Amino acid sequence: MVKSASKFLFALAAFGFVGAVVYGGATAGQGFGMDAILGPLTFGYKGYVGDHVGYALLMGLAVSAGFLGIFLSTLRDADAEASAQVLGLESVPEVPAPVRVNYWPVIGAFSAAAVVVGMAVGAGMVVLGLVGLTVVAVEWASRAWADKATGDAEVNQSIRDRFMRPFEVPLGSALIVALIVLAVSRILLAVPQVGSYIVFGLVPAVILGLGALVVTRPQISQSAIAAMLLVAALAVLGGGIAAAIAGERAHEGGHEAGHESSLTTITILIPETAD
Amino acid sequence: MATTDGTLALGPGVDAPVRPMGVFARPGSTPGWRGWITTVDHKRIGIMYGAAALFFFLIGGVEALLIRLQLAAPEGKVLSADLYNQVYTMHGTTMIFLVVMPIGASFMNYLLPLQVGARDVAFPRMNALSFWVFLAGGIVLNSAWLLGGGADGGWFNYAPNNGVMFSPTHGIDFWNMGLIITGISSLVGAVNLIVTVLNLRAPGMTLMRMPVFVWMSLVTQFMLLFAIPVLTSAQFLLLFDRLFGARFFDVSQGADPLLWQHLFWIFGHPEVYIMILPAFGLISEMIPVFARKPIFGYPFMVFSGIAIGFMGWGVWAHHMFASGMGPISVAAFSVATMFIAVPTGVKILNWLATMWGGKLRFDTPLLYSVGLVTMFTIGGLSGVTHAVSPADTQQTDTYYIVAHFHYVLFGGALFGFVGGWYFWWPKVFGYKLSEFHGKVNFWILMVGFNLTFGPMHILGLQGMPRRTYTYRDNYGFNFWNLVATIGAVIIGISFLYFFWIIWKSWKDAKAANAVLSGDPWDARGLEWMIPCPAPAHNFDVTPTVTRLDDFWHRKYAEDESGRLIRVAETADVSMKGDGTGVHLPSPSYWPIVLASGLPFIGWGLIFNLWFCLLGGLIVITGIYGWVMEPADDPEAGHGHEDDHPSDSDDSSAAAEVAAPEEAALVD
Amino acid sequence: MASADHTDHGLVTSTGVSNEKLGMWVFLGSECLLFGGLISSFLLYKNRSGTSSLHERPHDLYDLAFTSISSFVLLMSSLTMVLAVSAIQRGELRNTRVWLGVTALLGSIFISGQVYEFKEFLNAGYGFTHSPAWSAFFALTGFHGVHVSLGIVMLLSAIGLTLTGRIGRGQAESVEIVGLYWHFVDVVWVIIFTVVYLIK
Amino acid sequence: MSVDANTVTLDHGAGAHPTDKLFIKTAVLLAVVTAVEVAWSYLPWQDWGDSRALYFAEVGGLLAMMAFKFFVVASVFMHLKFDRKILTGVFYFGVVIAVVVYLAVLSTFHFFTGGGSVLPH
Amino acid sequence: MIGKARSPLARIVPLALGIVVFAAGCASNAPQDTLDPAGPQAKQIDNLIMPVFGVAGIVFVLILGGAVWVGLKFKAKDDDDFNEFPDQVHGHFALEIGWTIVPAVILALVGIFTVITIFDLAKKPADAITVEVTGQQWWWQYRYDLNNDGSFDEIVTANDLVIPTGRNIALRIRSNDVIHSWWAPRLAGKMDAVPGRTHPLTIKAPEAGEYIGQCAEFCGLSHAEMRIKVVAVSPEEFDAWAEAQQAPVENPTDEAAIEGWKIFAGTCTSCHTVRGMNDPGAVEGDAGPETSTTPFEYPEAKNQLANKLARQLDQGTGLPDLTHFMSRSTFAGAKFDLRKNTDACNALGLNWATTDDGLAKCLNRADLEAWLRDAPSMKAMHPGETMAPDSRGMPNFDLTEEQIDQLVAYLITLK
Ligand code: HEA
Ligand code: HEA
Ligand code: HEC
Ligand code: CUA
Ligand SMILES: [Cu+2]
Repeated sequence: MVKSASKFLFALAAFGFVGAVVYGGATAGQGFGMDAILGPLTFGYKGYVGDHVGYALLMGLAVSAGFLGIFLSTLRDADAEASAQVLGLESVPEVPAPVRVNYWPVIGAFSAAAVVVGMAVGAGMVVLGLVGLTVVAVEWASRAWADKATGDAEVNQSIRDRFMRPFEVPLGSALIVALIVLAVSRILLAVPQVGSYIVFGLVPAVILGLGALVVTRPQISQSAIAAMLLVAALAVLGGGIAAAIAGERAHEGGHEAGHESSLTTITILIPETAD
Repeated sequence: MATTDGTLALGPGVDAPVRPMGVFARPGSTPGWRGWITTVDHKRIGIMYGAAALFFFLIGGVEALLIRLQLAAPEGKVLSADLYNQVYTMHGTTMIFLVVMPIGASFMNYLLPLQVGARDVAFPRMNALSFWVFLAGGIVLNSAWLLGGGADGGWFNYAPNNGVMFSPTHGIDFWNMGLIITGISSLVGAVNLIVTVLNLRAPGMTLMRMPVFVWMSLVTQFMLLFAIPVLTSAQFLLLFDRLFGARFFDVSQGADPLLWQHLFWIFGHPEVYIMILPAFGLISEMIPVFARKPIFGYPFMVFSGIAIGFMGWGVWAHHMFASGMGPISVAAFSVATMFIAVPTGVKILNWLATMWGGKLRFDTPLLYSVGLVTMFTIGGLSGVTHAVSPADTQQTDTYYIVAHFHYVLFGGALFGFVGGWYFWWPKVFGYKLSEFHGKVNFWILMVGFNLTFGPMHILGLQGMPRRTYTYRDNYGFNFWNLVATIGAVIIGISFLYFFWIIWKSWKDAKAANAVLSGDPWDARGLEWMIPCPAPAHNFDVTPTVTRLDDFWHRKYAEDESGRLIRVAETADVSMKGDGTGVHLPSPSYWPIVLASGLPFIGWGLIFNLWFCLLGGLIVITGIYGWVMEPADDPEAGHGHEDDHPSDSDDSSAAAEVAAPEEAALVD
Repeated sequence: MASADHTDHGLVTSTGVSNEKLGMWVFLGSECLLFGGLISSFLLYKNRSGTSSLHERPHDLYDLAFTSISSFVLLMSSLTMVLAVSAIQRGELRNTRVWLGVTALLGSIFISGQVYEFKEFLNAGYGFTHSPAWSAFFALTGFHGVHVSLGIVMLLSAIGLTLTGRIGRGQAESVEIVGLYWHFVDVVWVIIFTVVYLIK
Repeated sequence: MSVDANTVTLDHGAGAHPTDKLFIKTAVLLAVVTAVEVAWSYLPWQDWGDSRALYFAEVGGLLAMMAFKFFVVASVFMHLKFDRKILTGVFYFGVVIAVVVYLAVLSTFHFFTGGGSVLPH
Repeated sequence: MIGKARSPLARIVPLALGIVVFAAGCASNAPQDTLDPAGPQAKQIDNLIMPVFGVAGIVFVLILGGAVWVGLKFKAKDDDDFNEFPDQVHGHFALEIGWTIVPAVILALVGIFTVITIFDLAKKPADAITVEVTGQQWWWQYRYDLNNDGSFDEIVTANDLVIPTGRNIALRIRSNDVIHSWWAPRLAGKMDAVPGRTHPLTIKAPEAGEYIGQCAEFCGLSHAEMRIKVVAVSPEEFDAWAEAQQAPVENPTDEAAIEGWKIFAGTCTSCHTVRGMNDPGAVEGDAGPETSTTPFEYPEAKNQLANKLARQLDQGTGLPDLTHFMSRSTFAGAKFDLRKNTDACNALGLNWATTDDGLAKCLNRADLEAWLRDAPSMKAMHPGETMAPDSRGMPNFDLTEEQIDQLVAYLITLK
């Protein structure tokens, strides 16, 4: 059953899709023709797609919104009215408005701002903004849907979790790893070689030490640990950004000339036994 | 903490709808095609493996017929050189990876839990996963035909001919991706079945009380477990070379093409035993039934199987006798190869000894079993002549080799499998295949088979190289090639006949509407203790095993004079199939979801990395959806709490093994 | 959360080991062959660094001091992993999370080091496509890196699951199994470190 | 790896549970061996001549330490020592096959006799 | 029920035996027959394998015969009572040990002779002529080092391998692209040509004659048409041939041939070599081509993959050297006859093209012209549309009939 929420999502999907095709075709620089349409339609298999990043993001929006839409409309029982029908109730059960705070609009606004600012500053920021917008769209939509599912906020939360956790947990974990790796490797690249040893040796030692500390001191509170993590995260990220801005260290005159056996090719002669 | 499976309240005083989690509930046992897609029942999965393999067999068979048509006469014009190369490559690849291996998997899936007395395999969802992943791999491999042409480098695809420089179309990429994916399937299956055999045996079933088929399957799965990653590593190197410009096989930068050959054959040779051992196991089950004697020398059968499994790792380079490894390596591998004939010979002779002195009832399964014993011996003997490496430099890459491996693969593996179909068909589908037609079919197949592949010995020794799309008029090749083509058509007809037999027997059985006993052959294994077709829950109570061929010994025992007499009616020692309260693992969507992501990753690597992203997302969803899936269908109303370990696969099957056990032994 | 142990389900297996654990070990046996293939490809190719004017071999460019530190880091992560396992076996969820987190962090540091090393080689002009030696080097260490990264994601997921209550003392074995994978990856590095880095 | 004890009720590792202390000690041991390994590789082997024996000492020493570390991690950290023997069986089965097979491959390339040049000429 | 006479194996045995018997007595006109060895190396292999075939034959008869016999002897009668059981034998230890050991002993014997033969065949031959054999898609090139001094003499041929009888020839087998396998069954077993490696193979032809073979490792599109012909001649004839091969070519005098020469220099030399060829441009309007002495400068042939690799691997060039084209009997990977395959023409031997008469009678002009007209239609190749760097094979140049005639007129001067 297609209700208003899914209608909205389908519209969003259509918008994303058309947007992707137009954008992909327009940036392909192929003029207007069959290729310009075929390319984006076939994911670039036949014909051309211009700017891949924007295209993929729009397509991603379309796919995820479409998926959510289908998902919503198959879930008749997620909808109070539908449930009522199924159960043969006279009146639609009351669905109280959600009570939780919703941060997504704020993040959405920031992302949108990033896109706008990015237009002026650089592609990296646009991408960041678009990623943010996509995440917001998906999260918000799923939450909006889940919040209306039943009257019980806790249950709603669990429904949302069942659906979103499979994405959030792995992608979130991957994101964390990627951020740490990027930041730390940037720091290593920026500091002088000896410094890299120090950083590389010290950071794990600190982590290990703090871990041991927390474990041996059960009195350290949850919030203290959180604060520690926050500080560490800020340090790593800050260091990473600073290092990225500073750029890589100058190359120390390259490596020593290396060995001189310029082996041109390796030809293997099979040994024959002597007579 | 919120429980994820709690009933959703619709508001005060409203009952929960029937499916509280909508599509996110774990599916219940659904009838129809949905039931098949979400099934985790090892029996259904076994059937699907078999059906898919038969389908691919038709494809591979049509490719074979094209080969034979092209070669029926000199200077054939049926296929171009280019197309011929694709057709024979895909023929070999399809037959090996999408026919023989999955038929083996089909038998193992169906029979292993039954023969060890288990409720299901150790990881039922992973079992479903390995089937769907296999199917995905087969689809990726064959999608090449629609997306620009098949692989054209031969089934072992030697470097550097498999590089983009020499094979610029995407055929080999499909081959590579397809086989990496089927490799994942084999690996998952291997882990699953090994754990099943090691861990889920019924009480009393010690290792040396396991049926020979279980043993051979265990050896096979261990070989797969260790062989597949070797192929995968080689294929990753190739993938990096072809798609990302690595230099693993770039000779101009110093690479050595023999690396590929070694890696391939380290996989490739164990692979040939992976293909034959399940068939060996099957006939070891069938021959005693029709000889009405126990298998001769059970421990020798077991240990020779294990020996083959071990020795199979030490002979791979016999495929490279002409590759210039140098005399020392050649000599070592030559001798090692010969000795693998010893354990194999033990098997052959023990089968004959089992028949010796027996009361042979030549039903179709026995015909096929004897067919295997004899035809495989022919192939094995030509194998030994290859092992004589100086002679192999004359034989290698000729039709003499083609003759060898069709004798062992078709005359060995496939004969065993077809016999197995006749034998276990009633257990699986509840009706017997026609005995009369089965026998006629056997003889047609036998004649066709020998007409096709027998002459290839001669052709090879006369110097006809394999993998050639054409040959010359005046080289003495014409006559035998024509004979081989005629033989191939006869094989084709015999398989059409086989399909007809299935249909006919089914119709007759439906018309007769009789209920088949659970033990139509008066057989020996535990699987015959339950009704035909096997009920979803396998055993009403988990049997307790006291010796090899336990079921047989419940029916028969020796009297004072040492003669075997019947001590119980079959029906009395069989299970009725009406067990209740047996809790089965719930079906699941996630295996097929996860598997469906893989082709996109494969195609994505070839065409456009964005597809990979899509495929990756599907896979991740699949994995985490799987992990977070409740262990049971909420409707099942099963009492125990659902906090199953989440990072690992379901232990449900294992848990459920704790079904009622037989209280007392029968005798 | 109920501390349901497997035995509460009456789980019985023929070997006395749970299916999951046996399965993981069987799988690790198979991984040996995968890494073996890559390691021997590297050994075969390690001196074949191409015909262009840039023909230094991987071991001409190693920064041994750096790699030694990274080996230590990974080794220590094995320790913290095993501490996490024994913590959860004792039912100390908080400590489990801490040790899992430390393990994940150490793993991430290791990967950062690898990225750094790769970047240094790239800066020196040696990439994945340079020559057989370099292809083999990147393929081997990269494969290992991917394994470590997957391990980290598994660790973080495990932390997440302890937070939502899906992993508790009763599921100690799940953590142990993740740990097996982690140690295996460590053990592979033990080999890579010696065979690839230390032996010239 | 034959396990004839049938249907054993599951327990978490036969034998006593290892303590954290053991793990820490093990880690220290491993760290020390790693340090020795690194130091070993920094020794001025070339200055001591280029005899075969020396070469074997250098490489052999490294390989021995590597094998030791492998074994210790597997036995202690991975609990093989405390767990059922079947686990040791399936794992080392793979290890042994891998080692044997790949060594054979390398020797067909004359890797150990000069072709791939691990040995000094 | 199936009748008695139709026991499982009654039909197979005669059939299979027939096959073996037939295989042993080789077919008459099979030029690649492995069971008709001529050279000592091939004979040694044959001597090794024949007894093994014998052993295999015996086992074959025993097992298949045994199976048939057991099947017949112990087949249940229609009126048998299946509740009457045969003896329930579970095994027989001594017997089983026996049939473990006996095959092992047999195989050990086979193994010993096999190993001896392996090392025997791998021996480095004394006093051999060294020939470098280079496989490429899809033809073979041969370079000679007559006196074994490690540097090649100016003898570069294709398709036909000319060797003296009674002398060991040490082949050095290499490849310029993918793996091929050099195989002349009546002389020796196969040896793979693996790029980047050099593999030895010794052959020796006791008698003059032609020994036919074929590339035996799948090497891509035209693997089926990568043929081999070993031409064994008496040592005297060989010496004369070798000397002639090292002589430089003469400039053509015939008018059509001069035109052909020009086309050749313009079109063909980007790939093919004619050693000693002069620059037709430098002699334009001069006294006559025969006085020209300006050596021709070859454009760099970088458009073919084989050439690129050949240069990198420092081995024979990647395209057929046409200097003494007319001394060959085949062309295009020995797919086509250059000298007509008639008894009379074959009798002319290596020198068939040295006389006008021989040329007129024996030149397979039709195929040669067809080759120049459209080579890719004559043999499956990847010439590459724009002579791309990975092209392999000879393209179609859209030559006119006149140009083709002129080219042939030139080619026949390359004696
Ligand atoms: C089911 C698959 C299977 C099986 C079981 C075998 C079994 C054997 N194979 Fe085969 N083989 C293949 C499938 C198989 N092979 C394939 C597909 C290829 C080609 C790959 C390709 O190139 O595409 C191949 C190729 C192949 C080659 C390489 C040929 C070449 O390319 O040059 C060799 C060389 O030694 C060989 C040998 C053997 C041997 C010695 C056995 C032994 O195991 C056989 C043992 C059995 C017997 C010997 C019979 C019974 C024994 C007795 C009755 C005892 C008494 C016997 C004696 C005393 C001799 N095989
Ligand atoms: C299990 C494996 C298996 C099986 C069953 C077969 C079955 C057959 N093979 Fe197979 N073959 C291989 C494995 C197998 N092959 C391998 C590994 C190679 C090497 C590839 C390589 O070199 O890379 C090979 C190569 C190969 C070649 C050599 C090609 C070459 O080197 O150039 C030939 C040539 O005759 C051949 C023929 C056949 C034939 C006629 C059958 C027949 O038995 C097929 C019979 C099946 C059918 C006929 C289909 C079923 C029936 C129908 C579809 C009904 C319709 C039919 C009619 C109307 C008649 N095969
Ligand atoms: C792009 C490269 C190229 C050019 C240009 C070229 N050829 Fe060829 N030619 C080849 C190749 C490659 C072969 C070998 C084909 C094979 O046998 O597979 C060949 C074979 C031949 C042969 C047979 C040689 C032998 O001994 O087998 C002749 C004759 C020949 N070419 C003549 C010519 C003539 C005349 C021209 C000019 C019109 C020409 N070729 C131009 C690439 C070329
Ligand atoms: Cu060259 Cu086949
Ligand atoms: Cu083999």
